[in-house]
Amino acid sequence: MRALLVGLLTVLKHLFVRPVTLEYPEKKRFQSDSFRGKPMVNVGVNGCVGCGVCKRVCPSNAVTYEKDEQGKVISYTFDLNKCIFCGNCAYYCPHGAIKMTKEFELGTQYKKELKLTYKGGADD
Amino acid sequence: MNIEDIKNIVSECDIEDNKICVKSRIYDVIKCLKNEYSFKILKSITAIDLGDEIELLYKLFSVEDEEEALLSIKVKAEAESVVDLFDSARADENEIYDMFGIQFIGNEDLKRLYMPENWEGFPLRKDYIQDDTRLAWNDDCNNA
Amino acid sequence: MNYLYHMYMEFLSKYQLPELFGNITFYIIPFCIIAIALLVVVLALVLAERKLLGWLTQRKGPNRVGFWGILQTLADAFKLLIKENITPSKSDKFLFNLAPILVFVPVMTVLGIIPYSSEFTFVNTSTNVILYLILVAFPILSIFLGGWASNNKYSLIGAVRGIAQVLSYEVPITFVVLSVVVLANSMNLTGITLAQYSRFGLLGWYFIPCVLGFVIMFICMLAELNRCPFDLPEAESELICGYNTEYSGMRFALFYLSEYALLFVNSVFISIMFLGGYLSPFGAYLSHLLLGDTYLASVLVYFEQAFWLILKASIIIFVIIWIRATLPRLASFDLLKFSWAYLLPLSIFNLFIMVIYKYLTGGALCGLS
Amino acid sequence: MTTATTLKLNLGPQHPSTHGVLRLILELDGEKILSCEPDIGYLHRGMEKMAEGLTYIQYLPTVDRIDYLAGCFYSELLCRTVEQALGAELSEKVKIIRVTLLELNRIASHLLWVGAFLMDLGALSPFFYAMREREMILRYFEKLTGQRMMYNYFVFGGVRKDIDYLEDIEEIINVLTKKIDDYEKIITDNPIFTARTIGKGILEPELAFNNSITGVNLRASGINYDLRKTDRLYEGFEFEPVILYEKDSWARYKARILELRESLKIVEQGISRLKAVGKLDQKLINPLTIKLPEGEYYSEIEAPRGLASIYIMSKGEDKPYRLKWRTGSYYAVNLLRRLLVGEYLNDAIAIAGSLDIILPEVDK
Repeated sequence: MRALLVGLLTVLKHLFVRPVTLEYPEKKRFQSDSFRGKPMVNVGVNGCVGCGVCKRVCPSNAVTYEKDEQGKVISYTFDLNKCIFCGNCAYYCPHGAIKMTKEFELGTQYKKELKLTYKGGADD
Repeated sequence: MNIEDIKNIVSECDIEDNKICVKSRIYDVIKCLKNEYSFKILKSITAIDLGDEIELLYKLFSVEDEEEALLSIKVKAEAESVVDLFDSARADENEIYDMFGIQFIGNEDLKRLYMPENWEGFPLRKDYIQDDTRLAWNDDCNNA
Repeated sequence: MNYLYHMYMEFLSKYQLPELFGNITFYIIPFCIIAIALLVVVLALVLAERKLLGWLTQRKGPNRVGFWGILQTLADAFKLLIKENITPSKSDKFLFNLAPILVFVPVMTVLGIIPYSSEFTFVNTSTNVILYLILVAFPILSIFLGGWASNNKYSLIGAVRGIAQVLSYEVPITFVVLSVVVLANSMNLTGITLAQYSRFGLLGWYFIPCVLGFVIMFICMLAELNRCPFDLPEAESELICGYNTEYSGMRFALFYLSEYALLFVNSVFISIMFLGGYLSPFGAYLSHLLLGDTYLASVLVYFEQAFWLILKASIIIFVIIWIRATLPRLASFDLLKFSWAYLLPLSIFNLFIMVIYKYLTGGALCGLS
Repeated sequence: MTTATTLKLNLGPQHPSTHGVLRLILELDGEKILSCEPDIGYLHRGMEKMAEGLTYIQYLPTVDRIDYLAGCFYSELLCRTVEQALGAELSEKVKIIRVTLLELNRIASHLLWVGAFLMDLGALSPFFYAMREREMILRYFEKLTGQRMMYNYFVFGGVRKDIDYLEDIEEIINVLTKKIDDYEKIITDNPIFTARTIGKGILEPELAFNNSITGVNLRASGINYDLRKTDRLYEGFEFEPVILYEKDSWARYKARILELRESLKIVEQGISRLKAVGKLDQKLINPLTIKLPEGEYYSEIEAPRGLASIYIMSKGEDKPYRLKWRTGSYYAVNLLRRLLVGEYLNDAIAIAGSLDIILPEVDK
């Protein structure tokens, strides 16, 4: 009987503590800098050189890129349908061209929008 | 544990690395190990497709002596079931049946576990056709 | 009620309206008001429960619809109304449709016999305690009907559990009510309320002499309401949703509504039995204390009485929700054992004690001799 | 066999208390269970088949998903096997980091279990309290590794980056020691809880051996078998394996609560040792050239849900020839067949809950 009351009082104690939930769309929760969200790649100067390491470490074949005649990468595509956000590509990229951004709200209506294509040329 | 005792049961028995390879009568060997050497836990049964035959690895464990015994047998399509000795073998054998298609004689509850009941083929076999279109996650599916 | 009735009749006769019209409207109009008020109370109760459960578990509870989530339950109710009513194809369609209606009728009826204030009871028969006991045990019938007619195994198990539970917990309730009847020397809810009146306010209430009965009554009430820790008929983690697994839309809303209405009615009843009903805890009413012997005070006192009743009921409801947040569910066997092996003997013992108490503290005063 | 007097109840795969997609086909007489037939496979992802098509570094991120509540353990297993096969030695700091994170992960996993078990029994608030504390741990993991559950933090030969935010772990320890007291106040001596757990679902050691039950469930049956004692990774850490002799659901609950405290101790030791050692020095194995020498490799670890082990057969290629996981929950599901017979339906839920079954681990 005593244990019952102790339990009840322990629960009652929480009535006077601030709630810990966040109202999601208005208040975003804390995100660390190392969060692995939507991947981003720098195609262009000081960026991807097309060495193919990312392709070899990706578990789900989510990475594709195209090269022009000179062997320069012109477009780089992440297929988010396949991506499991493991961060292997960013970690093993020898040139630091790939970054995992903090963006995580990636839901879309169409599958083709989940193909992230980064194109070089415009930046350089 | 003494290898001689096992040799008494099955004559054809040799030791490779740390595993005891037997050619037949695995049930009797395991029974002996369980009853006389207190190997009371069957940690797992692993099946490996070696191409022409399938190797079954029985990992037995004795809590009292903290000792492990690794038994190996090579089978074609049928094997002796050890369900009478270990309940846990029911789960293992079922999984092996599902993935390798080995019939365990003595285990009557064999059914498709992970795969659908009408599935053809046994996925972990090396001769299993990998590019099965029924489950393919290719770009055509993506765009559809 | 007589006082109000005569006022109303006088008012009508001024305008030459027939007496029959007065007789009908005098009962029907307030009852409609009460029924609508009940719906509001139920919606508020659901919101209160969700809010309280939220706070007790360090969450916020509903806070999106309306200011501070006030309209959340209204929105939920509206959603339920416009949803499709699904009838399982192999169910007993007649009984399946009948059960939710049947559950609501006794709940609405029982509202009529509750004395909200000294002048505000619709059916003030001399034995309305018995009427109450019968009506409040009635919803289990529709729970059983609904559970059986659903043709769902979870529903069936839930319904069977419900029947077993209510049957075993009705008996101790009866004995406890009997002891209160002995104490009050009345089988009328107004009479029981008035018998608890004393100059010292809450010291006269029956929860002081009859504390054992109060506790038993409270526990049995939890069981009868299918509330935690006795929520076996609708045990979520075992039976999905128990007897109303298959119900959807409006029919589910009726079950839900009646569940909370019963919660309200039961807490009002236990307040009447043990917490002095509409009596003020200070002995004298606040409106009399503050406004003196004015006409305004004599009108306000009715509202004050209703306020006290609702307040007492709210405290009971709070405790119920608090318990729900804390306790795990009983096992089905322990549940029955608990009632028959502990509560029933205790309630009989309680009745025995109360009879002796009544004899020693001057039962003669109340006209027994 | 269903006769006219028995009821066949299909519990799951969508059911509030089967923790995922476990399906139990029960045969009931009234509420008494006559037979129980678990049906699994609703969450099968082919982890073993997948391994045969991926290189080791490609496979590594996916093994976190075998048990989403304790992903660290499985990446540790794979990393460990590959390291052993290639003869790589871990530096002191890497070992301490791994132990600390493994134990933190174990705490998070057990916390969720405490909440979910009480939810099965019908108590509401412990679930939210446990989730609240677990959130602190997950937040720490996110800070360190970048994700809340799929850490992918251990790599072959070390860890991805140096451990940081040690003060966060200290806070977790401080808060948790208080909060576990709170759980115990609410739960442990509660008469309803004890009535539902003491003497229910008794797992005799013989039955446990026979069903290959390991981990906390076995230790709650009075068998002193904790792999961490013999694990080389845990060298230098002092802790006592939790052994209880009651054998029932209550013992399994209590054992997990005690193990929470024990794990906190290990984490505490880990932190103090981490502060003592210097910067991270590790020799990572080049992931692109990993080729395990021909042979068979086996390693095992004490995961929150019992013994987890991995078997790799390599033919000297960059992909395993055969990879087999052994997970604790798989055998716990098989045990239900024996343990639930003769129990009542609502006890059965409590017993199944007390075994801590996680379906992704079962289905692999």
